[in-house]
Amino acid sequence: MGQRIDVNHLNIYYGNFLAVEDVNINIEPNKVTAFIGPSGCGKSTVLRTLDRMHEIIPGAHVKGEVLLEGKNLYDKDVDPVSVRRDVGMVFQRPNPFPTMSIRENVLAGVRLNNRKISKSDADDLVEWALRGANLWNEVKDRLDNPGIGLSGGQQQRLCIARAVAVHPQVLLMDEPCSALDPISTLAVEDLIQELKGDYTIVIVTHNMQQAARIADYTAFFNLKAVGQPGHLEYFADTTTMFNNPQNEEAERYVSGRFG
Amino acid sequence: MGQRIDVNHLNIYYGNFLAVEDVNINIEPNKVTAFIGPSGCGKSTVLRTLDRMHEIIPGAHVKGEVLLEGKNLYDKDVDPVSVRRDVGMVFQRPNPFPTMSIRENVLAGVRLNNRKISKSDADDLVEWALRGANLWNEVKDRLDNPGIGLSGGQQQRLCIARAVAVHPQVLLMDEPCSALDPISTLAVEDLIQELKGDYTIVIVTHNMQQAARIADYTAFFNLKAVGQPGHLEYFADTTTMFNNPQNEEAERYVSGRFG
Amino acid sequence: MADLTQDPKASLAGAPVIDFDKFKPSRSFVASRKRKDMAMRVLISLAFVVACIPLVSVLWTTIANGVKRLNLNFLSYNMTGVVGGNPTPSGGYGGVFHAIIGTLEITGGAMIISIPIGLMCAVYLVEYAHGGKLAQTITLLVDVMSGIPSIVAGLFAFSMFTILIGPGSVNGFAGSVALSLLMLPTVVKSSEEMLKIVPGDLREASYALGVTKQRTITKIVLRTALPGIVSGCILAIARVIGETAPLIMTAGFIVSTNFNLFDGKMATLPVYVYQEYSTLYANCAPSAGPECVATIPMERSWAAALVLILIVLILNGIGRLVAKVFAVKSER
Amino acid sequence: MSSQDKTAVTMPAASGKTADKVFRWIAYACGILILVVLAAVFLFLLFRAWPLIGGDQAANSKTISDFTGGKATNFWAYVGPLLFGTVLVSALSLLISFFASIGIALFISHYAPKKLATALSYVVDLLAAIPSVIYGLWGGLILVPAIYPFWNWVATYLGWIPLFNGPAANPSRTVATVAVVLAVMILPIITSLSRDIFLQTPRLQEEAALALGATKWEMIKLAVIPFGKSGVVSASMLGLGRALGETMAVLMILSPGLTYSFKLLQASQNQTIAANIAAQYPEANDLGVSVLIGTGLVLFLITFVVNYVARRITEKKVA
Amino acid sequence: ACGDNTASTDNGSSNNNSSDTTAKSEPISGNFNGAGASSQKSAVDAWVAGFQATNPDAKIAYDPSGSGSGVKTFLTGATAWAGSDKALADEDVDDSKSVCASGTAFDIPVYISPIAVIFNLKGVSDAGKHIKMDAATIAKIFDGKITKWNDPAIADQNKDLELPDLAITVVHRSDKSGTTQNFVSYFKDQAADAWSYDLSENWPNSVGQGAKGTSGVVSTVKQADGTIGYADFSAVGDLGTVAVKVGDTYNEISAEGATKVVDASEIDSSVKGDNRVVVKINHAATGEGVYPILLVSYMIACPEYKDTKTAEFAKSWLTYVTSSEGQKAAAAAAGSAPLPDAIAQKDAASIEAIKTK
Ligand SMILES: Nc1ncnc2c1ncn2[C@@H]1O[C@H](COP(=O)(O)OP(=O)(O)OP(=O)(O)O)[C@@H](O)[C@H]1O
Ligand SMILES: Nc1ncnc2c1ncn2[C@@H]1O[C@H](COP(=O)(O)OP(=O)(O)OP(=O)(O)O)[C@@H](O)[C@H]1O
Ligand SMILES: [Mg+2]
Ligand SMILES: [Mg+2]
Ligand SMILES: O=P([O-])([O-])[O-]
Repeated sequence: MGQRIDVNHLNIYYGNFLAVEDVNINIEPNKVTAFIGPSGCGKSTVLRTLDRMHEIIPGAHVKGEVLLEGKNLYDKDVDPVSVRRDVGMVFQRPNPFPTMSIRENVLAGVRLNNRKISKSDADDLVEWALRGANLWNEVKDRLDNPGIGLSGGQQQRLCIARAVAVHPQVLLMDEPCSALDPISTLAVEDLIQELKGDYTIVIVTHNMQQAARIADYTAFFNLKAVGQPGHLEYFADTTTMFNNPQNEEAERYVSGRFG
Repeated sequence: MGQRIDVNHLNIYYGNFLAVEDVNINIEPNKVTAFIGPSGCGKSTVLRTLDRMHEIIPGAHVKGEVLLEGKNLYDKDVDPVSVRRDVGMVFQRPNPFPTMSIRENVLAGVRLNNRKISKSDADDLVEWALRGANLWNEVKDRLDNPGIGLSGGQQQRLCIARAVAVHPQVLLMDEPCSALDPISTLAVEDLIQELKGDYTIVIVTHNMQQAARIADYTAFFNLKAVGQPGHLEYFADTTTMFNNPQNEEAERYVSGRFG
Repeated sequence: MADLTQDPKASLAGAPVIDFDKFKPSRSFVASRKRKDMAMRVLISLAFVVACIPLVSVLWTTIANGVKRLNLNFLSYNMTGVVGGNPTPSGGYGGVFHAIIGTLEITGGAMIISIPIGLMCAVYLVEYAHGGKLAQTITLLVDVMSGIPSIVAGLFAFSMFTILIGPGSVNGFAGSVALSLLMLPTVVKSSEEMLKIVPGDLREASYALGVTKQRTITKIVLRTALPGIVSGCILAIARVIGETAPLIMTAGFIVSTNFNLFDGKMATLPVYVYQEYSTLYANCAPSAGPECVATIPMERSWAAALVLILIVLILNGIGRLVAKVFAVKSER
Repeated sequence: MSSQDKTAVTMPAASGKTADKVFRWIAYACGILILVVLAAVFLFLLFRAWPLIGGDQAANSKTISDFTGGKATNFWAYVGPLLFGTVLVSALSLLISFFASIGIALFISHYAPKKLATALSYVVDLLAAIPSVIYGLWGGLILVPAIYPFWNWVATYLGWIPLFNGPAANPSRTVATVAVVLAVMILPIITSLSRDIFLQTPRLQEEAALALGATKWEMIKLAVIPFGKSGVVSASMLGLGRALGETMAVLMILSPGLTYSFKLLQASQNQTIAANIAAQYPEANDLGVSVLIGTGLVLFLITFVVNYVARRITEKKVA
Repeated sequence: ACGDNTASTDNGSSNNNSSDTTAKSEPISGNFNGAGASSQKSAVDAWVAGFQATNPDAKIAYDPSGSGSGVKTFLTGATAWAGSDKALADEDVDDSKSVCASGTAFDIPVYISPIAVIFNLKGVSDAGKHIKMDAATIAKIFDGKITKWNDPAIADQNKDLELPDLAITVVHRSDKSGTTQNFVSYFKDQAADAWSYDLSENWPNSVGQGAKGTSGVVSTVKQADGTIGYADFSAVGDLGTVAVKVGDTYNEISAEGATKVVDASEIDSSVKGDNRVVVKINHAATGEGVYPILLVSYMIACPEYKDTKTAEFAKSWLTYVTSSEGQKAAAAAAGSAPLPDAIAQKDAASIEAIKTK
């Protein structure tokens, strides 16, 4: 089951540069939350703080709290490695491990955690994850082929399968469809709808229609000017956001759209 | 003034692979013609045959005719280099020359062709082209700054200015807005509307809304299956295409869209 | 499209039920992973520290032994009239002026031969050949060529000049030929890499403006790749500037300054270092005063080695500077 | 938009067409030249070594016997131990430097703080350019006496391994010491290239690994190493090539011998082709030079084959 | 040219011939090359300096590339003279016909240097003491037959020394070398029973360690306790040297000792070609201070050159080199032994044969 995330007074820095300012947001479990906003407003940056991927960039750090079911991820005693095990992530461009087969790609995360997996357990897990990622039927006959040989949309679903195979509580997705063609996009959107039964999903998208189609809640980030920190401008359930936003900037952005 | 293009029975190959089959299309002068269609159907490929950019890819060649004001571009005695001077092109990702200033970028087409041009003529040309590309006011004070230092949308307009500065009759644009944020997209779309007074414009876009907004005519390309050649499925004026297409596939594509 | 929009539930229907506890890492395993991570961190840092010892020792030895005799006099005089361990009229003990000239001229010659050829070869590979059979062969052979032992290059240049010019022909240029053979693959490889990373966009942009291929290459591609090409060439020069064996064979050794690359022997710094090392001791007559230094050859040897390192350093500096000046301004 | 076209630009017809052609041909010729050069190296060497094959065999065997003090009388018996020594020394040095290089490269690319990494990169590049004659000086004068106690310890405690059979030669002008010096020499080369490759690991791959909950080392195993493997192999080949052909350092340190011996800690066991050429060349007569060029040809062919095979292997891996 | 240290050294040692006033009718000018034996390098440096003092416009370059290479180069006509640690071979004499305008090349001794048997032994060499040995003992050590420093063969001759029970590490040249040939020819003559190998410039056995060049041998000997090697006297530095048994006494190394041996040696009259002065070193020479291990190094020239300028140079150059002035300069710069008068006269006669008109 998904877990809830509460972000409190989060300031996010790249070195000395304050990239995102004072974010407060409550992300509901088993719902899809979309982050939208103009380029550079910090959507990706915020997303990456939710599984402590932000800090792998040299000099990057945060101030504030991110509570996963009440436990602050940024507490001293929390190991980022285990956070990332609980919070999965899917990236803008599909990134299967190029040297691994489809099967090995799915198992990559699991093998890190537990080296002694029986073959049959592994088989079951691969099937489960690939079915979950809506990819099973397409690849079941060639699990030992390299993952890199798949089409873009298939690769992206493979990456989702790889992420869910570790059985995280939360799934973060940073523009997972922006490199995909419409048909693949549809497949991934369907998948997201389905996955929210099991996971809390946060998705960054440039595409407002996509947000409108798949998200339960939408967060609109904005920035005053280039070089200024971004901030969370408005957060609402998706219907409100797109039909009746109570925020002028959001209204302008949502209606004046042409992306 | 723009020139008309007539494409007759054009088959386009990458090596032995027939990428696009039997295209027949008449592109009206001083109008905007949009190419739409699913990924891989050959929109870009067709576009690039219109200024013989296709053949710079090793092994790529065409069969059939492309008539520019009645003269076949693919006649033996036609020098592709001079064709490209008559037919300008703007690419998906803005690509100003990184080693050049804004001014030099605009003049690149002239300078690189080793043509002598006096300083005052050059100044005039730069101003004219940048005004034409709707960029003059934003950059007039920093013409000697590197072109790469502009924002994405500005860069794309700079590339349009660069293309315009060579005085082409036709302007080809391959998804010129797909890498831009909404605000920059608006600026470029405005520009296109304005430019069609002087040029024949052909634009490839993934975005049907964009086609609907800016094009006079729309060509819908399709492909039967991956690996099959693409073809021109339906060509009509834009209103017909989006409101009342006389082609089933086009209808499905235009209505079932989710880009 | 139809098969892709199939009912997703159907796809999960046959899915096996998974007991995820099975895959949960045991606590000890988590700890052992952490330990392993730490161990590797330590090991890698240790590898670094251990490897640093000899490398630092090499540098330190050269600097410590080299500074003793490194002065202006040493840089501005050659070895003519240097007898035993006695000082010369100028108050020094001989110097490396002639060897610096030789090194610069011979390496310069090698540059003039190999940089245009290497660069054009890279242009051919990247811009014209498009991975054809010939290009593959050339790429492979360039790789293989980078393994040519320097002494073989020396033998080659020596044999070539013997056969073409006649026996006993020793000149700086033969050294240049030997060195250019060693430089060529590095130049080709690095230029090739640099040309490859010039975005295809830029070429297309240029072609689309109606620019010919030749001008596109010279004015856009090469210009954009210039900083990288320069650093690559500097690297190639650094690679050959310290070659000794092929130069002993081809350029020989003299004590006076020879400015003519094409005629007569030429001293070079590495050969000088080696010659002085071979001399080891200078003789001081029993009657000689304290100004006669018996250990002067080794001291000169170290000082010349240091000069060589300094030249490499300066070259690197120049390379960086040039790269910076011509750098593509990419900051937004 | 101002439709008035103020610029008077005349278009020269088909300008640059010949320049285009000429340029193309120059590029082509330079490409071909590489093949010609390699062929020329081979042919010139073969030509000069010809008396070995086509010349007076009695004179040949006398020359060779003169070189070896009567230990060998035909070319193959002469070049055999030399080849063995060459391969032994360079393989050892590669073995020593390989892991250290990877370690340093990883340290610079993934562990060291950015500032330190930049500084280290610069130092490594500088070290890669240090002339081998300096490594020779350092090895012969500093390392040889300094390393003897260590070899002595090895011979005493690990002497039961045939490789380390004692007693360790003192001064230790042995294969083991030379291998260490060559390892130090090629270390910066391999490091520098490997570092460049590791730095190129796609961020996306690294992040994919980390996002799955990998530790840093696991991330390196999952993303960095697979990506860098073929590059590291070719870097090592370059290092091996350098070691195979290294002349001065070996010449100035090794006490040579002409045997097929693995006794790394004993003196006068092996000699390398390159050092042998340099040692014998000054005093060799015409026939002697032919013999030496013959050994050089063998060295050339060996490096050629080693590199060729290695490239083929890495090529396949990449594809 | 640029960077030259113009005047020759005129301070310190004894080679004071810096006589700007020396009345030489016609100073030599031009560029002249020589190449050959590395052993002569230091001496040639001094000779060049001395020669240029009177012929400031003569530019002389010497490449110490090795005797073999020097002779090879000379026979191509690229050099005016060659330096060599051994006399010309018969083929070389034949070959020289094509280089010399007439006649065949000849060699004359110009440089005599004692070869030291050097060693490094704690408590002995660092205390400045010598070890005494006879020819057979040295030969046996270098043949690996005597392996310990306290071997009775050594100890018996050195009752005054505490010799340790330490293995002897022999250090020999690994490259082809005139020094080696001259060194072992001493064994052949004086300890034939203990030395069975053929005379050669390559070290014949695989005892001990080989090192490249004199410098290699010296630095190797320096690096460990218990080493013994041989090297040109000028390169000995502070290492210990063996006092060699001559007759009934043990003589320490000295330049004069080597001169005396040459003085007592015959000229080999059986050699092919004219004007040649080849010394048959008499290792059996006895007398006070005689030191029998030595190297005689030659210069090789043509009796007639294709170019008169070169001929004039060669004549003037060799004359200077073999003059007592020249020999003194070499002694100061390289620690070599001066040519005995008898040899110098023979040299002069040969040099006189060079035709300059
Ligand atoms: N690695 C980095 N180092 C320094 N600054 C960064 C880095 N990555 C992003 N930034 C800065 O942080 C801010 C937010 O960037 P971010 O990528 O989160 O925006 P975004 O909303 O995801 O934009 P996009 O829609 O283009 O992906 C921007 O000002 C950006 O320049
Ligand atoms: N350089 C190339 N070499 C070989 N085949 C190519 C090349 N470029 C494109 N193709 C093939 O030609 C067909 C048409 O591609 P094209 O890029 O024109 O499609 P498109 O409609 O522009 O797609 P997109 O919307 O993704 O840009 C595709 O099957 C593609 O795989
Ligand atoms: Mg982003
Ligand atoms: Mg396209
Ligand atoms: O002068 P050498 O022949 O002993 O090198």
